[in-house]
Amino acid sequence: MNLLKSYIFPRLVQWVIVILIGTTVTFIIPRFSPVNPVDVVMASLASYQTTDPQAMLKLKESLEDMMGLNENIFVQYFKFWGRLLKGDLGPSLARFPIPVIRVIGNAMPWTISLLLIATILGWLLGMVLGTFAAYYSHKSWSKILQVVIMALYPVPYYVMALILLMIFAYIFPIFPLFGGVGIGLKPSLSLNFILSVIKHGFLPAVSIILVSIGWRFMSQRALTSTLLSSDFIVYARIAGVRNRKILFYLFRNSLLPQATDLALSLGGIFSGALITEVVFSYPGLGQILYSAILQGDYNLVIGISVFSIIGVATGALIIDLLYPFLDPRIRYS
Amino acid sequence: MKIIKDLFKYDKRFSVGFIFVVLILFMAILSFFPPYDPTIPHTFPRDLSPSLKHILGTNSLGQDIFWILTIAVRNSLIIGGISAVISRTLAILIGSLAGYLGGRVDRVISTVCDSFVVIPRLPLLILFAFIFRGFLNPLSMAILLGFLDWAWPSKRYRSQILSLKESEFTNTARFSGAYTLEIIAEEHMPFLLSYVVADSISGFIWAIGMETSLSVLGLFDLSIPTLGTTIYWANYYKSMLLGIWWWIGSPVGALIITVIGLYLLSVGLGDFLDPKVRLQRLSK
Amino acid sequence: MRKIFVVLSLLLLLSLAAFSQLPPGIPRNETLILDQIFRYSIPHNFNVWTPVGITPTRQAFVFDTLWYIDQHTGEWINSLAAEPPKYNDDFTQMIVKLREGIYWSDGVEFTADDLIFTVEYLKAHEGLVWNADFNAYVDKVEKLDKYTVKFTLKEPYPRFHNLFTARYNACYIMPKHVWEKVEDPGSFDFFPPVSLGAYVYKDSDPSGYWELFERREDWQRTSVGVITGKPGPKYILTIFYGPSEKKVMAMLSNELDVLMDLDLEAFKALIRRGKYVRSWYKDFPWAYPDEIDMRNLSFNLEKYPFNIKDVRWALALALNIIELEENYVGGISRVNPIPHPATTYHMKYFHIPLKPWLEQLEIEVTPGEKFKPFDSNIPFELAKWARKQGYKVPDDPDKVIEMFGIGWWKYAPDVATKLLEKHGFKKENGKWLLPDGTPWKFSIIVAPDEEDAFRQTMWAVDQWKKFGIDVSMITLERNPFYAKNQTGDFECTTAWGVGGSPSASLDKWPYINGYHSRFYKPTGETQTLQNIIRLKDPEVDRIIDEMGAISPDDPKSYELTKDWIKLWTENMWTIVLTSFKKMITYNEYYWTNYPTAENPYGQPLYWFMGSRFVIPHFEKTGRK
Amino acid sequence: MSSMNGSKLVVNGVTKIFKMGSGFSRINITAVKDISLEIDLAKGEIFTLAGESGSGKTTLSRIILGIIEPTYGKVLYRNKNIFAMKRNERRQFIKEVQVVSQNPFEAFNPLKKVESYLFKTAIRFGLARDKKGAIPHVEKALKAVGLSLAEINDRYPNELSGGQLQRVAIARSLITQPSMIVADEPVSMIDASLRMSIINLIKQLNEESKINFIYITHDLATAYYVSHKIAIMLKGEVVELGSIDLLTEPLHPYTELLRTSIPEPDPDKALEAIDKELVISKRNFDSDFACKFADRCPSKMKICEREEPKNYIVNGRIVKCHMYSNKGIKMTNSIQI
Amino acid sequence: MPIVSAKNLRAYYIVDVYGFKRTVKAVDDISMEINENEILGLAGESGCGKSTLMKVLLGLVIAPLKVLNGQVIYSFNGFEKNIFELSEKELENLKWEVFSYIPQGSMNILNPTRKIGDTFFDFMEPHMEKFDKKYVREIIIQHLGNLDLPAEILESFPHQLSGGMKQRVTIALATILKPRIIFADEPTTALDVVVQRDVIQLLKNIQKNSKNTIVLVTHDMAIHANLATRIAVMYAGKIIEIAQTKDIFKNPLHPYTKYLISSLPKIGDKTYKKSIPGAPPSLANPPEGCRFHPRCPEAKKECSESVPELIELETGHKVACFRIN
Repeated sequence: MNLLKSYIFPRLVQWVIVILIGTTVTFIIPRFSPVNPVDVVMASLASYQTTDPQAMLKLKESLEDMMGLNENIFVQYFKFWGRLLKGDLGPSLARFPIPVIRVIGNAMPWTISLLLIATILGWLLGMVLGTFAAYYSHKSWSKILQVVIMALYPVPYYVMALILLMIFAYIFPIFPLFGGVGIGLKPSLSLNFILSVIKHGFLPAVSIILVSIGWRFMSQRALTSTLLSSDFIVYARIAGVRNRKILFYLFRNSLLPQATDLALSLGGIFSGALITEVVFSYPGLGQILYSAILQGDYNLVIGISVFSIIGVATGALIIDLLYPFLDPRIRYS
Repeated sequence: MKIIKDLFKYDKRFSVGFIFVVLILFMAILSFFPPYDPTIPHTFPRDLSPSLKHILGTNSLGQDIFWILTIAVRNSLIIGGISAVISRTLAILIGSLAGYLGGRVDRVISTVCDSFVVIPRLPLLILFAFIFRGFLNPLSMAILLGFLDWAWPSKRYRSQILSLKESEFTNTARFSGAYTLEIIAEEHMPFLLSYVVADSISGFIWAIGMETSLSVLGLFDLSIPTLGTTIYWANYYKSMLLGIWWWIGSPVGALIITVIGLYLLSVGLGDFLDPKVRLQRLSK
Repeated sequence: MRKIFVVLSLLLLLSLAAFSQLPPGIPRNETLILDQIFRYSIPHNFNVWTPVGITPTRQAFVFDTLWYIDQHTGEWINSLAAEPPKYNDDFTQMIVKLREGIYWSDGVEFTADDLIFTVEYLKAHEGLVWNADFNAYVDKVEKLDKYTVKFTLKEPYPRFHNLFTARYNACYIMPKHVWEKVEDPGSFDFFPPVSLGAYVYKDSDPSGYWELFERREDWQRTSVGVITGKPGPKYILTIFYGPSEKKVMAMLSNELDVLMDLDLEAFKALIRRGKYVRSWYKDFPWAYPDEIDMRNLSFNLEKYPFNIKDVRWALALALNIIELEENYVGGISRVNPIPHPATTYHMKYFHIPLKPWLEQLEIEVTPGEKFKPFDSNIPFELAKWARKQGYKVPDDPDKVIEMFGIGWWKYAPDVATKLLEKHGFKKENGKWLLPDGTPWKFSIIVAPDEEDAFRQTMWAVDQWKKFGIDVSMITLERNPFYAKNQTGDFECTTAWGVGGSPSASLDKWPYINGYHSRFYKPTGETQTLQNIIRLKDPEVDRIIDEMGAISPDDPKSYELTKDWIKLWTENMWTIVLTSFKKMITYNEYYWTNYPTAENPYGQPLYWFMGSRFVIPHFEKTGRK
Repeated sequence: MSSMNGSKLVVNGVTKIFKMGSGFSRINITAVKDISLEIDLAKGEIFTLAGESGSGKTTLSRIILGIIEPTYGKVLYRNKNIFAMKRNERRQFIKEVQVVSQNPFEAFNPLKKVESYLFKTAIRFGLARDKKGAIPHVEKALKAVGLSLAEINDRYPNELSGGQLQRVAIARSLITQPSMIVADEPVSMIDASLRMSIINLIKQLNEESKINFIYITHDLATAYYVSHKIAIMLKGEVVELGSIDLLTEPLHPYTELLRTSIPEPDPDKALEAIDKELVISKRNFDSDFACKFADRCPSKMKICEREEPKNYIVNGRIVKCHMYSNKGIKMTNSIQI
Repeated sequence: MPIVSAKNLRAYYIVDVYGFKRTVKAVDDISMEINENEILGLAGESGCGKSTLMKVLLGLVIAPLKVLNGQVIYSFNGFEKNIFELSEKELENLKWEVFSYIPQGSMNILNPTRKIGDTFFDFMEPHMEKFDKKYVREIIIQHLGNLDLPAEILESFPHQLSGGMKQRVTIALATILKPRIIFADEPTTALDVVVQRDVIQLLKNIQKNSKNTIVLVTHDMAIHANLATRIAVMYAGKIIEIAQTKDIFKNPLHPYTKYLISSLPKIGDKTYKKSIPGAPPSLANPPEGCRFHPRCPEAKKECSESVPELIELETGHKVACFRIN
């Protein structure tokens, strides 16, 4: 009861406030965009060169009307919240009148599954390797590992992804060139489908892991080095506790700060996916977000950002609420 | 100077980082003394592989890659440097404001910080880049990046300052009649220094990385050579597909050298400026 | 931990063994794989009547309209209509006779009712495409019999049939029996579509990366079947592979049969490496040269100093077109001095006939000093350069002109200097100063994904810089680029279509009527159509008005078009640079008999509606 | 009354509740509960706050110093609420009430030379204009603690021993000629051989300059040696308060426990075995009993669980224990000894 | 037969930070013997090298600490070896089974994220041939019972225990394998007096029951008085006096020891306690000769010139002082 009142409830309040501010900011900023979504639609129509100039102007007006872009920004803002609370993010402007929810819903599972898995795997791998590298810092493999990971860390994502593709999809055609699953395969629990999903997701996941591992590795290495001089580790080592146990101690005790970091880096799931999805033609949200920005499709940009904000804030919330399980010191006090 | 010499002598990481950074800085300085305007296309035959005449070869535009790269490195360093200065200044200001004032101010600032941490930055950046497209140059890019990268570090500065605020010597200073500002400047800053240095360099690296991402997406002013736009052009002319590895390889290599150099430098400097280590050196 | 790893890698290996691009039951050698150009943002939406619903590629497979013009041959094709439109004398009525025996894919017969329904439905629903057009022109649409429809127009309009005449697209006909039940056309997705083409939708990626079509059993009951008499590939699969590197990789692995367009480098790499890969020409200059458009540098005529004709001429004469061709587009498109695309078809009617006029054209450099700017030697210079590169170039002057265009403006910086000095510009330390003494600076906006426009702009920037003007390039994504064009927020732009790129017909009116002062909008206001350069000229209005009043088939219309070209050229309203080309590539591993320079039976542009009559000609190679 | 209070430091019903945790997630901890004390500055006394770690003695000292603002209650210094002081009043307060902190190694910024604190104190409180002018003040203060400027000049904290540093710390607090110095465990981090010299220094300063000390410690032996009055604290409360001699004959069972637990440096006087009940609370968490000592009190009564004991005056001390409900005089409000 | 004997031990901290070199002579030529069935107190103020000496005796030599000279010989049951010459495996075997260690600052030596029971398992596992959890658990519970600790704590996390409990657990952890020697480094520092009293009692009982050896390092003479059977007093890296506890307190010979004992305050005693003049020397730069001579009121000329040997005066009472000798 006390935990609920003093810990969970205030966290929930904070969660709400963070989402409120974050969402408001993302509502306002896209409106400074130089691109008017109606003009985008009109421009694409203009390139078809069949419609009469007068007819075009008429169409433009009726589109603006239908999208509600003629209204005062405050009215738009309040309407936005009204709709959001009902779970409606409005229509996509560039794909008018398809609801944003539907656009996001289509792509979301892909992004979430690929990036969540890749991010978490990258995080885990970074942590495990970082812990090992710090614990065995005098070993030569540890030094080589460090150099390799550090050299990979700054490689621009696009370049890394393309190199992977060229090697593993073209020179050695092991992995497919595009897509999230084989052509014609319908979502099911069949082995075939699952294998196809894994196969298609493999290179994108590897590229994300390769890029994200660097930072995690380095921070975990630093964290572990500090932990190594902490009393309880030193004591356990003096007592001859087995290496794997010590490694586990190190891992377990760095979990807390790293988990917080992970929660906040979950935001990258939506935005970090962008280049991956472009290069691998992966069916996720990132590319949709990018084109939405270019098309001035505020509703979609806001929609994805709101999802991202809620996702990250919730991720942070969950991790905060999980703290008691990660850190026994909180659980019982 | 002696410090650098000492560091160089006793810290292998620092010396490697230092050599890398000096190399990069040297390139950046060289950019002011090109033998010809390297941005003019068709000065040389196209797609020459590296040779003594063209250290890094020429690209499909008939430019010497090395001299283009010197400008690119310079601009990227400008972007990273200015952005880091802006973001860390903001972060220190905001973080210390929250830390020192405490109470309600702290709560408000912290919540705002949290909110900004949660907002996805890359889309925001793409959007801004998009809005300010015509006005983008290394300086404005640096400012933009700087203003997007304060939330995280300011949270960290806040917690650092909170713990410093609790330290005994803060009390001593207060009872020696020092005002808060004096305490911050004289007592706390020396302690924050190593952290600020390491953190600024990580901000530097972030900014360079972001610039690269944006440029690779083609959202920066493509006529300004930066590491990112150089990669963009190499990509645009399909250097990988055509096997002109020296074109795509040069900016990527420069990026790796810059980032690793800066990182090692930050680790070395951070350790060196660490109060514990400084104490050792202060002893007689 | 270790066990899990072993199991995982085993699974992975297993999955690799089972790897194949196509679903079971779809044989690769029965399937034509086309480059999908982009990822469909709304995959399951075949409602092409909304402004956001139109998507290229698939339009030729399941939709149909009344008439077509093959853009390569200029051939008129009666598709759903049995014959060309019949107007009354004052162009207030148009009668359409429809083909008999055409059926929708669900077995319902196509009749006059469908056409009438389409027009009336679109007229009634605001926000749909063609709604405004039909409301503007159509008074009444009546059924004369099951296969005949009469349109009564609100005012005389000799080009009303253009709405149903497709090059790229046109008003698609709706199946009445489906659409009459639709209440809200905006949110109806028409999925799966009832097809009027030779194919039906079979499957697609919910994420929009690919779409699979299957040939109709009753393909003979479609306009395509009737006209070509050929079945064509059993399946058509369109795939969006992503960045061009990947498209190249896919085609090199024979996983892609036709690729829409590439940048020069990727194109060259592909042609060089792919054993079965070719383009329109087997050899230099490879690419399809007859895409009907042109590349130009256009000025906002309301901005100083671009409102001065001599300044525009000076800028044109300060450009060296030979360098442009060689260095920036590899010599593979035609140079073009006039505001009309230099396609094989149009060159015959406009460029060649106008060449003597161009050669005689004079501009006044200083009072009394005349200068003939046209240089007809340029194609031969280019041929010389191409031979030096090792390309095969014919010796026949006509063939050289066919390959490189009729010629362009002389590179005459001295004349340009005089023209500028005439207006008080000064050159100091190699830099041009405006008459008020400030340095002359301006910028060109360009979208980098418009490959050749982008590269030409880079070149122009360099050339003008060399000439002493501080020119810079602002790269923009397409959408802000369009936005700037529409509001006139530019000094110089690379927008296409300026000056009017027609269809494969001699009638230019539909493409230039936007320049009429009726539609003029000052800089700052959105100008949705053609006149982004803010042209306002009584002579322009006269030509447009005169053309509009007569039938497009009227020979006078042809003469007026030439007047338009001359007027534009003399005034140098835009600097037209080159014609347009498409680096379309074919892979002949599974399919052959693509339209090529040796066998130019139709347009190769499969993403145009007209490709419906071309694809059935593709033949299996029998390879597995 | 006011004239009497004019020379007093009065702690009036002070309670401090800490909110722990960051952001919005907070836990309340009562560090100090309803404490009232009075120190007559004119007397020149050493007042000991004694208690085990976590008893709230340091928190209380920080409240008295004005570093921590109490949740309830107030602290009056010469009749002025120290938390409602104007800027210059506050400065005057700092000048008169100085501090010597527990760990001399942490009391000085390790990256700064120690003498700078001395000079700056002199300059900032207006005793001197510049460093040169401050030299006599610094010399005088250092002399009082048995050091000279030459010994510490140009030295960083880690170049001095703990004893020297603590002397410097005391010297620094002496520069402003304070009426009171709050010394928080000033010798706990000092080497055995130097400990007594610091204690003796405090004693000497008190006797010679009539400087009041609040001496915070868990070491009852040194407290007995040096101070005049003592308050025994337990979990934020004062359970026994009075003259230092109460240590020889404690009234409160907790004081008794403390006293018997102090090992004597005499191999013949070994400690008696202790009942482990006294050490280890049966509960993991804080006792829910009304009396904070009830969970391990050998003389626990039923009432101790339910009712918080009142303060009783017994033999001139204040004892907070139900055992004295009949023997002592019940206290109502403020303390008068 | 001493169980541990140190001979001419010299262990220095050699620090090199960015070219700044420093040598701290923490253990400077120490020879001593530790007997079975005794509690040996190592007394001295902080920085005198007593903790370092203990670490060296444990074979716990981690850079920057270096043993320059000397041996530490363990001898029991026919085993007689220099700890610095043991293989890693042999050393691992000695740990916890032969000697164990209770470190300073025991508040943080238990893994905060691990249950006490698991920590016990982790510590015991390397020393069990067959690790049967159930069986081991019984051993642990029995052991805890001997130390008056409830079995429930095995399910607790360290932060759930009070400081006193934690210290008891640490002691239990160090004694679980019934080692012959327990090295305890300031086991009572930072504990409240009541808890301290309890820990003293506990250590005493452990020693009494298992007749093993405890080496107790603390600066608090009162604790030595209560616990140790023999005391070695260290000053500036050297042992200056070593004797039975009673002898040290009743008859301290070295001036430093004298000061140390006489300056201790007691409740009920308000007489003036003199403190030792001056400050302890820095081990990086100790004075020549007898290291106490700059503070010694009785120093003679030779004190500043040569180093006094540790000489046995009475049985078991050794002292290093020229004045005595």
